[in-house]
Amino acid sequence: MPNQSRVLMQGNEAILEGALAAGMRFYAGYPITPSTEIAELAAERLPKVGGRFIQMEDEIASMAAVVGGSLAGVKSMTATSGPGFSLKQENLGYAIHGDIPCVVINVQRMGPSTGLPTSPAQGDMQQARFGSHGDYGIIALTPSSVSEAYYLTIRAFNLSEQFRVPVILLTDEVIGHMREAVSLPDPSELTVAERRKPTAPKGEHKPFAPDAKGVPTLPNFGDGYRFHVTGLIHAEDGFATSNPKLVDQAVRRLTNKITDNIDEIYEAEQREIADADIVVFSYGGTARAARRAVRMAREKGLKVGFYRPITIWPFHDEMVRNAIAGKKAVIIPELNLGQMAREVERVAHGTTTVIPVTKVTGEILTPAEILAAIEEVR
Amino acid sequence: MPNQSRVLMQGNEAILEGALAAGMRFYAGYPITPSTEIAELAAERLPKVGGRFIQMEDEIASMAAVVGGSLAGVKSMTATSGPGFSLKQENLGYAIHGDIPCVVINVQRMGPSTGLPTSPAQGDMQQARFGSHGDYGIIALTPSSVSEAYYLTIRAFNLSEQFRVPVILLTDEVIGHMREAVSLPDPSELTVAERRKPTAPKGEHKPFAPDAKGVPTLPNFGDGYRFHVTGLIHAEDGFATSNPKLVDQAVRRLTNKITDNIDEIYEAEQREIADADIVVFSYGGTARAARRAVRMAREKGLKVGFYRPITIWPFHDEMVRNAIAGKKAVIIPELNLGQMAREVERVAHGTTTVIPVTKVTGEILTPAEILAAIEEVR
Amino acid sequence: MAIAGKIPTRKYLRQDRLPHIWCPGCGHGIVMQALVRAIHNVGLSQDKTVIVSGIGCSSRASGYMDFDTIHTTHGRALAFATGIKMANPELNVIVMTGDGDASAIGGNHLIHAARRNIGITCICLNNNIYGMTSGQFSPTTPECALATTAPYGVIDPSFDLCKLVQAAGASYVARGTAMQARMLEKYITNALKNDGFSFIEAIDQCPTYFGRKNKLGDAYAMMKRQQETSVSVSKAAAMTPAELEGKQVVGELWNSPRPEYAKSYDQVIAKAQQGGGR
Amino acid sequence: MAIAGKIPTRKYLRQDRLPHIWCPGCGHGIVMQALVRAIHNVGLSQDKTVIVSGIGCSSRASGYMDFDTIHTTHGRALAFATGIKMANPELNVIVMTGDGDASAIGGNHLIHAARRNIGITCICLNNNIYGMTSGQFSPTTPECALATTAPYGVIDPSFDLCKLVQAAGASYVARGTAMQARMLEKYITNALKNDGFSFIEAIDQCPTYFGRKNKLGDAYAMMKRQQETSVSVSKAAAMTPAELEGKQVVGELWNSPRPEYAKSYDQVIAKAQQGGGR
Amino acid sequence: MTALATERKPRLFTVEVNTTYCKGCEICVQVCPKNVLAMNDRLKANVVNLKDCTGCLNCEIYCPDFAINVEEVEANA
Amino acid sequence: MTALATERKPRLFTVEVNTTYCKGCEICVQVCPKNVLAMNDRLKANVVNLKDCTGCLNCEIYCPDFAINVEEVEANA
Amino acid sequence: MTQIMLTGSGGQGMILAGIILAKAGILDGLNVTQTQSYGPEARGGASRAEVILDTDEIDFPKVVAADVILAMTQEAADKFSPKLRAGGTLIVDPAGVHTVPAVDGKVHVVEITKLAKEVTGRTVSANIVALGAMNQACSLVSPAALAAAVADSVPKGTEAVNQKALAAGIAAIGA
Amino acid sequence: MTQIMLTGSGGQGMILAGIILAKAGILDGLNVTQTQSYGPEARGGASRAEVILDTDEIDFPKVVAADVILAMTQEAADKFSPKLRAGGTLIVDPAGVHTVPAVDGKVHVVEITKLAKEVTGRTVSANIVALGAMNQACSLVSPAALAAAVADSVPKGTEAVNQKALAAGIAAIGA
Ligand SMILES: Cc1ncc(C[n+]2csc(CCOP(=O)(O)OP(=O)(O)O)c2C)c(N)n1
Ligand SMILES: Cc1ncc(C[n+]2csc(CCOP(=O)(O)OP(=O)(O)O)c2C)c(N)n1
Ligand code: SF4
Ligand code: SF4
Ligand code: SF4
Ligand code: SF4
Ligand code: SF4
Ligand code: SF4
Ligand SMILES: [Mg+2]
Ligand SMILES: [Mg+2]
Repeated sequence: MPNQSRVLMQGNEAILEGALAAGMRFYAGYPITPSTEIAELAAERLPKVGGRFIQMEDEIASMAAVVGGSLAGVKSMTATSGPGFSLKQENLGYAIHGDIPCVVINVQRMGPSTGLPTSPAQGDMQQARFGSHGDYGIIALTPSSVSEAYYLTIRAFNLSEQFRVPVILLTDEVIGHMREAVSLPDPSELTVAERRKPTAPKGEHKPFAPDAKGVPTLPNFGDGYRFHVTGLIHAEDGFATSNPKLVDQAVRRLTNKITDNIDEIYEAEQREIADADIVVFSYGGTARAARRAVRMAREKGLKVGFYRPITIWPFHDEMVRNAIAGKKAVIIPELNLGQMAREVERVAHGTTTVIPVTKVTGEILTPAEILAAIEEVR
Repeated sequence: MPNQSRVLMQGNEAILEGALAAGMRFYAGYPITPSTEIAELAAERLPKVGGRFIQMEDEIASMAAVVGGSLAGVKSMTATSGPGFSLKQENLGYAIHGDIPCVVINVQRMGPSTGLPTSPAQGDMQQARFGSHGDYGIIALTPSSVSEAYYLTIRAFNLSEQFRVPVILLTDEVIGHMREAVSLPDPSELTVAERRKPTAPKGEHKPFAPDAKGVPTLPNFGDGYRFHVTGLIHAEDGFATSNPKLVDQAVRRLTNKITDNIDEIYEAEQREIADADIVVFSYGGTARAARRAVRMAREKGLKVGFYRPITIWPFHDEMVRNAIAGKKAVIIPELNLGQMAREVERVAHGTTTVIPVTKVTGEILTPAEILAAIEEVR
Repeated sequence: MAIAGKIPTRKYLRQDRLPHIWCPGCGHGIVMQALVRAIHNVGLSQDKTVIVSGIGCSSRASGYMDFDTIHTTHGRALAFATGIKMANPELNVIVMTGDGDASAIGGNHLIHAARRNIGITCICLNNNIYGMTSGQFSPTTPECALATTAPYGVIDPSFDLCKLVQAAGASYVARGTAMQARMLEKYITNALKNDGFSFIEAIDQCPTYFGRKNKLGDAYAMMKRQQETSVSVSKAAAMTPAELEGKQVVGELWNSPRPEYAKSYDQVIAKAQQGGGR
Repeated sequence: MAIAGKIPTRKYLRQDRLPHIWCPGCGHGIVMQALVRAIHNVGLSQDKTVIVSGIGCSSRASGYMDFDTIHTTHGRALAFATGIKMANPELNVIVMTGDGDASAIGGNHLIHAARRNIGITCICLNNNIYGMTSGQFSPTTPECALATTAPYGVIDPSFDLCKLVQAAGASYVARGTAMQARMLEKYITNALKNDGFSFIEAIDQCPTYFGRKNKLGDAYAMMKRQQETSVSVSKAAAMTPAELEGKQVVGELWNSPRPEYAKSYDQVIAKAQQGGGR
Repeated sequence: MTALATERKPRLFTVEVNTTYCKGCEICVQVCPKNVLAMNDRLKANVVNLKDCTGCLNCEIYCPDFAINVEEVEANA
Repeated sequence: MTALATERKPRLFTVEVNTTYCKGCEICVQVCPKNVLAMNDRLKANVVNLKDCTGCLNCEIYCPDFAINVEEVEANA
Repeated sequence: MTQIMLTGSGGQGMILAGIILAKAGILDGLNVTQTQSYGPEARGGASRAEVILDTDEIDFPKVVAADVILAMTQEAADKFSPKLRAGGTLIVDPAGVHTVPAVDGKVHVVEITKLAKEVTGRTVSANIVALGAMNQACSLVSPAALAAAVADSVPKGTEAVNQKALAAGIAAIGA
Repeated sequence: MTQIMLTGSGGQGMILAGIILAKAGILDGLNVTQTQSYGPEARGGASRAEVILDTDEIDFPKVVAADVILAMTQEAADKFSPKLRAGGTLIVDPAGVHTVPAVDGKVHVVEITKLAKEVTGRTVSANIVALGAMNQACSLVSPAALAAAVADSVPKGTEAVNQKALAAGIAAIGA
């Protein structure tokens, strides 16, 4: 086709293409609707660029293999949906605890349990933050368009390498299966972050000694550093410790490396907040309907603003509070029973009324439904 | 020993004895520190009372077997800790979605990942609520003494049967491994709830039609009702549906049956809140240190109250808000990075200052540390 | 008038749930009917029999059968079934599973159920593909076949499930194909009679994904082909590995009763109640 | 002066991590040494070899060995190892696992790694017990033995891991005991030379839990006993199943090279780059 | 069968296709040894040659959709 | 070995026990064919009969704690 | 903004038709979204593709009030025709739709399947015939863009036959 | 409230001793808690049991300032003696503790292991000897309760020998 720069792509396809552009060369997965196209495309495209695809026996093994691939020095990813995301939690926690970069795509479908496999939902929002045991920090990004799915996947890999943390691309069936025009950039225009390698001589490298940002450097297995990785709480040398001070440092660092760098990690779209009485706070596929509703409201002369977190974890308490404090209400439409609304309520500190607009019928929220909620405020 | 009524028991032992007293007759588990004694005692005690114990191949299978056992009509349970709790999440979600009564013990150890297996922690508090994908309600109870571990385990079974929901006993290594005197009641003194059986004739029984409380009745497999259970979203007849109205009903009911009955489910210990300037809000093993700190503070003439949620999920927004609103501060000591503090902050609505006291060194919080936090308020 | 030997299969089905969701020509219906016929042969009570399935096209079978039925999570049917059998050993427990369900994500439960020899009859509807998710290869997809996740042909060696399950400890193991539905019925009948873990691999066809992708023709053509590549146990005994390449051995492959697990537990109860142990 | 044939094992250990945490007399140290000796025999580069382990006493081995090492989650070592090998096939990947780690929670990864014949050498330190968690029975605990979760004796039939792994597709399978440490070294050496999935079951002793609970005497007594109940492959061939009851067959049980999985994937890459597929 | 006869009487059968269940896979057509069945233009199985039916039950057993029911007609009905 | 001798010279060995590593399991004592080792009262292995050592390496190979190191003494050292 | 629904049953190529239309929209420099709805099962049943074409940024990617609906089956016609906006266009294939639902708008009855069979010998090109008819009736995208999008999307070797199908659809509506 | 620590190495039975003491406390009608600390590994290393006896409700179950510490090994003595409150009692077994740490309180050096060996022929009863000595030195529980608790806790058939060990411990401190 002549107009090469704009290509029709499905969300799942954009994710895979974004991953390839970010340098992903190892994919381990297990099929599950509605994420399966990502695996299928990985199987087709990876060997063409010299990468490798493996279909593992289950999601637990997929997550494990991704961690292994990453330690072997290859940017690695997996994709799944609800039930598979639940299964990955233990090894996802391992990756977090071991500061191991990787990207996990969750194309959300409706739960709980097997749920409605082909229906859109946003029900894994809190699970993305708290699904594994113990305390940790994590990054989760949420695209609202196919094009954004492409770019956020690249960003997911970049953040993952920069902060040595698994990054969740928490998308949904709406985005995953929608087709839109994506303007594919020239690879040279992309910013692709690479893993920071140690500079210390081999004998002296401390594999978990943080830099100023709290992030250690990471050699590849095979580079000759002969380091140790464990799921036990470990000191900077990588070996298990129960020294209370070192334990405290180790555990807090996992959260602090995210929260301390939140301004670098966090992204949100804000529209017409300044003069607004009401803010519609929405993310992912639902944000499309919300943005339309906001336009419709503005057309009706209502002063409504729009806040769309693109990074949903970490949650930027301060920025959100600034955006909503003193407003008449903040309306939070989402395809779940108010999971994002909990967070907004938490940071609102009573400075505004938090109105969840929830939908769990297996269908998406419509602009009309959101507009109705807007109009109901007073 | 003469004084039969008071027996020295370990927390894990009290849990198992409580379970037996509640009628638990099937245990499926996989060993993991610091919960293992529960399995070991189950293996020894169950056959003596005609019950059955099975050591499954892993935690996923254990959770599955417990659901199977429950459907076969036997009160069933499993016990685990962090990594195992993560693995159980998918099938726990299945049990929730299928309204299947069962009890899951999580004796928390320090995470994330393998963490510090023998150290106490309270890091799975949010996971207990949000660990599985999709939207649901759940009940989690947290004992602060060995004796309470006994009685709460019975209560866990009772609530589980009454509301047809898995109940999590979220305890910790402190309680699990501590020994205290437990006054064992005469079995006749105990309230033991039994599953509500259908009264409709076999052909007409709708296995997921809610009663006034939102809870369906449940025959045993083998009773002749020939009903169907599925992880797909299902109508009241138990069969998969994608009818938006029915889907909405089905999904909301899972949460509503908990939140609508919160006053029946919720328990908290409150001491000297009325005149207090400061409330110490604490749960589980940590509450022991907190209660001591509150006494010490009172001895010093400080007006400090004590709030201990025994039911930690559902979270009783209103009761907590009433207890803390207008206080100078609410102090929340916990062995994690502020997971309970998030909830309190959410419901505080800015009416008080929320002060988390977190500890993740692998050690428990001491009364002195909590007292110091109390004294620091102004 | 009923034909002599004709089995009233409809009685065992939830007819209000039909037509089922399976594609035209899908072999799962044929295997399900063979199971129903076997249940009738053995005379299992509909009220005392539980059908357990995992997730997959095949696993949807439970919803169509008029028993207590449970459609569990992907790969875990045998673990749920183990709980049912242990909690109430009086129940007849039958598991219906797919090749993906049983041998990919569920492989561990399969070998452990076999090892314990727990009283469950497990029927694996092996169509060599993940049907439900639209055609990815499974651990039983033949090498070189095409699948959506193997666009260049499968390089993964495929499991001989019967061999695996036998090595793990099952006491009854048989393999049949949809085209040999009457034999399948016989194997399942014998399996249901075995007090222990019985495994039946029922090779059937997914014309929609496996057939189409690999240009194998319509459902009947696929069935014929499966029959043609089948070799009976007795014939196979006289064949070399090279001759057996690309063929599957059908028939009763292993039948060696040993103590059923839930019954063995009765002895634990007896011992405990006599004050033994520790 | 080095004794002829003496292997400088210390070079392969992280001596600053010693003494290790294993109990007095625990067999894991003996097996670990056998592995180190085999690595030396084959001449694997310390910089290009990765040791992967799961969780368990046995799985603590990785921390003591001077290579790139990863102590993963319980049961998943082979899945992590598969990722490492696939992402960089140049690395030598060795998995150290326990009987619980490999065959209880990790059973599925074991059979799938074997099926794929991926280039990993897997050493299972089989002490017939969950040592780390203080003595629960494992899938390899012999029937009737006592364990903390089997106070009335184990009723679970135990796995023949070598048989299972062979049925699943491994290309090299051997069994040895700690008492036969030099043979074990030889098997591991051959396993490391096999380009594919190699499995070595190393039977060793947990005097602390398995030994004490079952009154088997001290470490050496346990080792002796394991040796005494061992039968070589050649001898076993002439024995009846009844005679083999309670014995384990030691030696090289299976050695049948076939294409290594990561190498097979090279052909996928070649095909894809030549524009094949779909 | 109510009538016992020493002489082989021709047996009669009914073959009923439930068109709500039938998905048109053609398996019944192909497994019928007597060409009793054929597909109609609505892609459903159709009985076209009932008289040749031997009551072998192939069509019923192999129909994946439980769409076929074969019964014997009483000889003296 | 530097010296080649046609006649069998008695070979000499050193057997060194690292007492920090030794956990007193007694395996070395039991696998030594020459009773070179014995346990001392601190429950550590001790060399009590070095002269009989044949350098068979059993003790080193079977010590689970990497506590033993056997070396040969140069004949002419 | 133009909102289009292509409805029929699984296997009739409605999704591919939607993709082709979306691609044509891109060639015309429009913003496009294409979505589809699944039933609870992946297999069988009704199939629906939706396409939105707009010169502006497209917020909501689903059809709220359809400008054009193509219905290949009765079930689809009955289920989706209420979504047609007043004055919109309903195109039905009489091979599947026996009773045309009453709508407040234009109705074209086009022998889509029959034409496909006639022109290409196979009914699988019906979706391409339909595209030609729809575009001719409603001028959704430029004819050149549509032809190019068809060429880009159909299996290699079937380009010519599909252009014939497209032309047949266009001709069925006439100028 | 009385806070007691029993410290030694794994296998010396400190936890069992703590349990016995706690049981005796119950027999005396006291409130009790008994806890223990593990190292990062389940095996080997130091072992510590803590017991609190109180007439009141016991909030915090861990020892903050010990009234009594029993130390069976040097490592334990060095590590835990700083926990002794001023005026508390430290009881050490010279078999394991070669250098008695300086404490602000009473110190009893009791040949616990030696006595156990002498009286029972086996060192495993050292923990019972220690209990006798501790209780005689500090009057933690009633002698009758302690004797009953020992009887209730030791393996069947070893009751007599353990009562001897207990008596030996008591005698070692004297009246
Ligand atoms: C945990 C989890 N992972 C993945 C899936 C997606 N999934 C559903 S069915 C299936 C494969 C089914 O294949 P098989 O068991 O062979 O059944 P078939 O559909 O071929 O009959 C998969 C991967 C799921 N539902 N749950
Ligand atoms: C998911 C999970 N479940 C359970 C455990 C607890 N656990 C740790 S090691 C182990 C058993 C180890 O047995 P084995 O592999 O035989 O090793 P050994 O200690 O005997 O050498 C168990 C059950 C865990 N760490 N993680
Ligand atoms: S996709 Fe395949 S397995 Fe599934 S119903 Fe269709 S034919 Fe059967
Ligand atoms: S518990 Fe057993 S396996 Fe673990 S270190 Fe001790 S002896 Fe070895
Ligand atoms: S076999 Fe059944 S579904 Fe197939 S065509 Fe015949 S009647 Fe119809
Ligand atoms: S019963 Fe036999 S002969 Fe009669 S229609 Fe069916 S297949 Fe044909
Ligand atoms: S074998 Fe090793 S650890 Fe055991 S006693 Fe001898 S030197 Fe010590
Ligand atoms: S080398 Fe052989 S002879 Fe010498 S001490 Fe060791 S075991 Fe004994
Ligand atoms: Mg299949
Ligand atoms: Mg073991």
